[in-house]
Amino acid sequence: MIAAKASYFARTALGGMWRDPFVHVIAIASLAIALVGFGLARIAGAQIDALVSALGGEVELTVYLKDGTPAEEVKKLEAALAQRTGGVARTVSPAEALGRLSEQLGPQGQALTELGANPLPWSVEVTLPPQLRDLASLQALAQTLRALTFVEAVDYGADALERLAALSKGLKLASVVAFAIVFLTTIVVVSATLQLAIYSRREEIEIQKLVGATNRFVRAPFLLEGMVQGLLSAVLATLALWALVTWAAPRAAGMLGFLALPKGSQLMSTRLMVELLLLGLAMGLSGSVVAVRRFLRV
Amino acid sequence: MIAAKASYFARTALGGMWRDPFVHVIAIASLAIALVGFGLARIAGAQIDALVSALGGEVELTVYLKDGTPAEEVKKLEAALAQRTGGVARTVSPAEALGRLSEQLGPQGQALTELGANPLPWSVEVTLPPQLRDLASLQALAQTLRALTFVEAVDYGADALERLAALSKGLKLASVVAFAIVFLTTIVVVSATLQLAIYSRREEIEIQKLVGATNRFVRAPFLLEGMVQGLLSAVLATLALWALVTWAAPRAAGMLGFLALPKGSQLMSTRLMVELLLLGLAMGLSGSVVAVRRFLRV
Amino acid sequence: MIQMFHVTKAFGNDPPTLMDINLDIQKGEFVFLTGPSGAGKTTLLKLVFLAERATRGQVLVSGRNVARLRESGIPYLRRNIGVVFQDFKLLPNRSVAENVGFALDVIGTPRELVRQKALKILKRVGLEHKANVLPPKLSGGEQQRVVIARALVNDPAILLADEPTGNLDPALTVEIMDLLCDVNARGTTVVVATHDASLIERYHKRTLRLERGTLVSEERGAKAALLMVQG
Amino acid sequence: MIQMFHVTKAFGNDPPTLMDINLDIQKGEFVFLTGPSGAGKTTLLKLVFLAERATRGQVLVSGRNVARLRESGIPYLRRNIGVVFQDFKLLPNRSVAENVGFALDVIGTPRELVRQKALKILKRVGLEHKANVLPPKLSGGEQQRVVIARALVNDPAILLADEPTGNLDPALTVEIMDLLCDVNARGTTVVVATHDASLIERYHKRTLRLERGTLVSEERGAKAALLMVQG
Ligand SMILES: Nc1ncnc2c1ncn2[C@@H]1O[C@H](COP(=O)(O)OP(=O)(O)OP(=O)(O)O)[C@@H](O)[C@H]1O
Ligand SMILES: Nc1ncnc2c1ncn2[C@@H]1O[C@H](COP(=O)(O)OP(=O)(O)OP(=O)(O)O)[C@@H](O)[C@H]1O
Ligand SMILES: [Mg+2]
Ligand SMILES: [Mg+2]
Repeated sequence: MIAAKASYFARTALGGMWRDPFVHVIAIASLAIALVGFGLARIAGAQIDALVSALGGEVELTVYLKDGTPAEEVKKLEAALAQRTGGVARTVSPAEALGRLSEQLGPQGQALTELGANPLPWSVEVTLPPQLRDLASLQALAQTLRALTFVEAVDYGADALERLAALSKGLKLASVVAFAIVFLTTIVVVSATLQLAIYSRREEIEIQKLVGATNRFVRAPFLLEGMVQGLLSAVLATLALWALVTWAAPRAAGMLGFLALPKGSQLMSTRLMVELLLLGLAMGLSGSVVAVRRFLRV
Repeated sequence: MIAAKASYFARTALGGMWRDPFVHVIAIASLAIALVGFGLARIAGAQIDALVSALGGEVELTVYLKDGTPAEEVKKLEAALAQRTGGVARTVSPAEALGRLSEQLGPQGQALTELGANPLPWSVEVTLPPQLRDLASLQALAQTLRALTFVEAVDYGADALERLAALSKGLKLASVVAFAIVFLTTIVVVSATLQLAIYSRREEIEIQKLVGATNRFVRAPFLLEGMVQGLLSAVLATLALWALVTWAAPRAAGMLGFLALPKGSQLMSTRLMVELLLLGLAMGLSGSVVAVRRFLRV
Repeated sequence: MIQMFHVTKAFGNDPPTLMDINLDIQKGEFVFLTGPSGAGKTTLLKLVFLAERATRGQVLVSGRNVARLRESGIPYLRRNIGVVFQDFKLLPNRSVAENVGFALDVIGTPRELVRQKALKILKRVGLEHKANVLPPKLSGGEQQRVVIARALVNDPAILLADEPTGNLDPALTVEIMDLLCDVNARGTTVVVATHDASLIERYHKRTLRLERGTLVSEERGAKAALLMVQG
Repeated sequence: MIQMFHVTKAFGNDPPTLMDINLDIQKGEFVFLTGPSGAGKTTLLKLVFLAERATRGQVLVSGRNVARLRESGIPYLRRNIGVVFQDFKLLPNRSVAENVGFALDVIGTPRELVRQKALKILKRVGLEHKANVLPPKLSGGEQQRVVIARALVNDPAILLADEPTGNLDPALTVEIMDLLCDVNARGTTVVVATHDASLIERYHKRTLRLERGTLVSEERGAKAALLMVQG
């Protein structure tokens, strides 16, 4: 009897989708749209993270040393800094600094190389490890370094860092807001579409109940349908995202080359696919649960 | 008779929405979502334009003069440049240039001020008008300027400009793609929802035709309904956008302050509202036309 | 008024539902159409108001060959034909008066006149007190009378009534039949499809008998009724 | 099997549709329920299978007071009651066999058995050749027989038939009534709501007559039929 019922549910669910494909196509389409929106938001979020940590990779701390610091002290400091921060420290001689500066300045810089004496000091540049890349740790670190004997000044591009942090926060917020809007509205549309799908079959539900079906019996095929719809739309969404990413990624990379985007295939992780599948299932199922509940009072 | 029919259509359309609010709420909701998507894309597009031209406002051309150029020649050149480009030209003395440089360089810069002689040349900075801000005109302009007698070098930040152009192109493309995706999918969902709404009333259509209604007579109330839905959803979308923009703009401005976003109220132009209204009407109407056509063969 | 020449109707590849039907119903006539379940009575009526098209043969209504009528001409044909549908076809979410007025709305009758005429005809079928009720709240017989009222509300030239008394008690049946006779007396051509032998016996009208898609006899009154019961 | 004590049913604030009904139908009995259109026959049947609940009074089915039955108990009550609905209630997009099998699917009968039983009962109402057709393609009388088949397919303890022969010709009416009598002879309690005086006369069963919501008489056969026609 249970096997008979299960088989009946499966037949009814698939039969319902087969017999009246119209409403199901709509439900699947809107579910798939929601999932594509979710996928895009996830990919964009991952990209923003990658971008921020890539830019963060440029966070450097420069320690300018006092004039006349002995060479062995410079070496010692370099070693101490590397050990202390866990990053990479590198000593920059006044000559190297002047060369860089004149290069940076372009036409103006040519004049610098014509100077008799090099006015620039020795310095040590430290590329910081990720855990020290926030403003607070940098400030603390700079404070301690400034107290050292041979240190003249410490520079860590506070401005750029603040902007970067603000930008990353802004982008994250924007993507969360955009995602929330897309998601909420599609949830409304999806559950409404499913309700409409069931609404168009209220006659069937009424008759089932009149011939002695329990609420559970009436509900089961609809829930199954919702799950099948969720799965189908997840598959659709995965394909659509894949196509989109494959098409868009090289173009975006060409245009925004300096941001070094990963390849399209890397953007669609297995994890994302699993998430899409589970989310699709959950949305399809919960959409039907809500919808069925509304129309079961016959 | 025509008045009677018009009154009948109006009553039927409004009556239909009143009697079966469910399907209409869904249709209106999905239309409104499409319109909000459209509005957001328009606002984002306008913002990107504004951002690009704001950043473009920083495009400057610097003309470095040869050592020993007489002061009156410098003045002449300044005037000539201002006239020729239609922009604003400003002479920068070697002293001013050194001051800026040392400020720019921070700790490193202190050393510069200790130099005996100022190695920097006289220069003229030109802020260019919008029509000259693209790479091609800049290159042409630089070419001609380099040929002048007292000119040593011409600098116009080609790198930054190229990046800016690429970024703007990329952002525009991304917004167009995102908009196209949102728009196409919502069009599909909207027309499907309207079809579902009419589908749920196919019995009514059948009976109307059986008692002698012409196709046109059957169609009219549905088209009217589509238009009313379009209008309502446009109003809804305007309100939603307004709320969103009012809520989000100050937060975004706080976060991305350095980009100088306009105030929320400025983002919702009358023109945008009119566009939303017309688009809503058109989508509602065309959605019903398509949907009615599908279900009029009874 | 209604003429058929060698009319055949087949659905898909099934054996034909109607075969080589020939009939001639005069203007102002009152005709019963009878026959066992599935004989093709409803299908024959549908051919007249073009709910179905004949597979072969000619169907003439008011002298016009409707077999050749274009899609766009159908509404104008239907406006002259009142139909009592066997399965009622009432809109569940419109009041009784609105359902009855439907046939008038369609031709652009002003609202007040629609309601006035609807109430008048509802009174004649004994349902004026149910004018503002929704059809699902009516009993079977009440629904049937609403359908009859709708068919009569715009004084059609032809009335096709498919089993109009199947849900009515004997007393009401007589009332409704008297109403149909009355409408007929004022010039409307009436065709009534029915299984009710007692009606055919009592009203003594020309009776066409269908059997498995062919017209098998044409009698009146008791003789026709006898054929039915033997059938 | 079915008992009612002082049952009243009112819809909203309308005057009650049924007033102070008292009746007792024994297990295995065959009872006709008659009365004019709108008297409350359908409503009375609905109280038995809980499509409506009584406003006041007790309704006992198989000795259980269904007035107190919880929502979740209703399906189990209905599985023992076969109902022939006056408005058919067939699913337009399921085949005839599927429609008939519906009542068996609901209790978890295996698929092959469902089809087998459905075909068997369809044969008894003369429709085995229409098993795979969709209901909208059937004639009125054919649809009515499908509904009868669906009501009988799971051998219910009680059969409520609301106007089961309204769309059937005299010959088929006899066949179907014989089927109902046969089912009754095998132990099923049968209640038939009908307007057809000839049935009541011919079958000579206990006949309950409703008028404007009250039970006014209880006769058998010719006497009951006479009351109807006079009605
Ligand atoms: N749309 C259709 N498609 C296929 N077959 C149909 C269709 N409509 C009717 N039929 C078949 O044609 C035959 C005649 O149907 P019709 O409705 O004309 O019978 P009827 O004489 O009105 O019977 P009843 O008295 O039972 O109403 C039936 O067997 C029916 O199954
Ligand atoms: N859901 C409802 N809401 C309001 N009134 C109702 C409802 N159902 C039935 N009625 C009213 O109750 C009365 C009795 O209806 P019922 O269907 O029981 O009559 P009946 O005896 O079956 O008539 P018929 O022979 O015409 O089928 C009718 O006047 C009807 O309008
Ligand atoms: Mg028929
Ligand atoms: Mg009834």
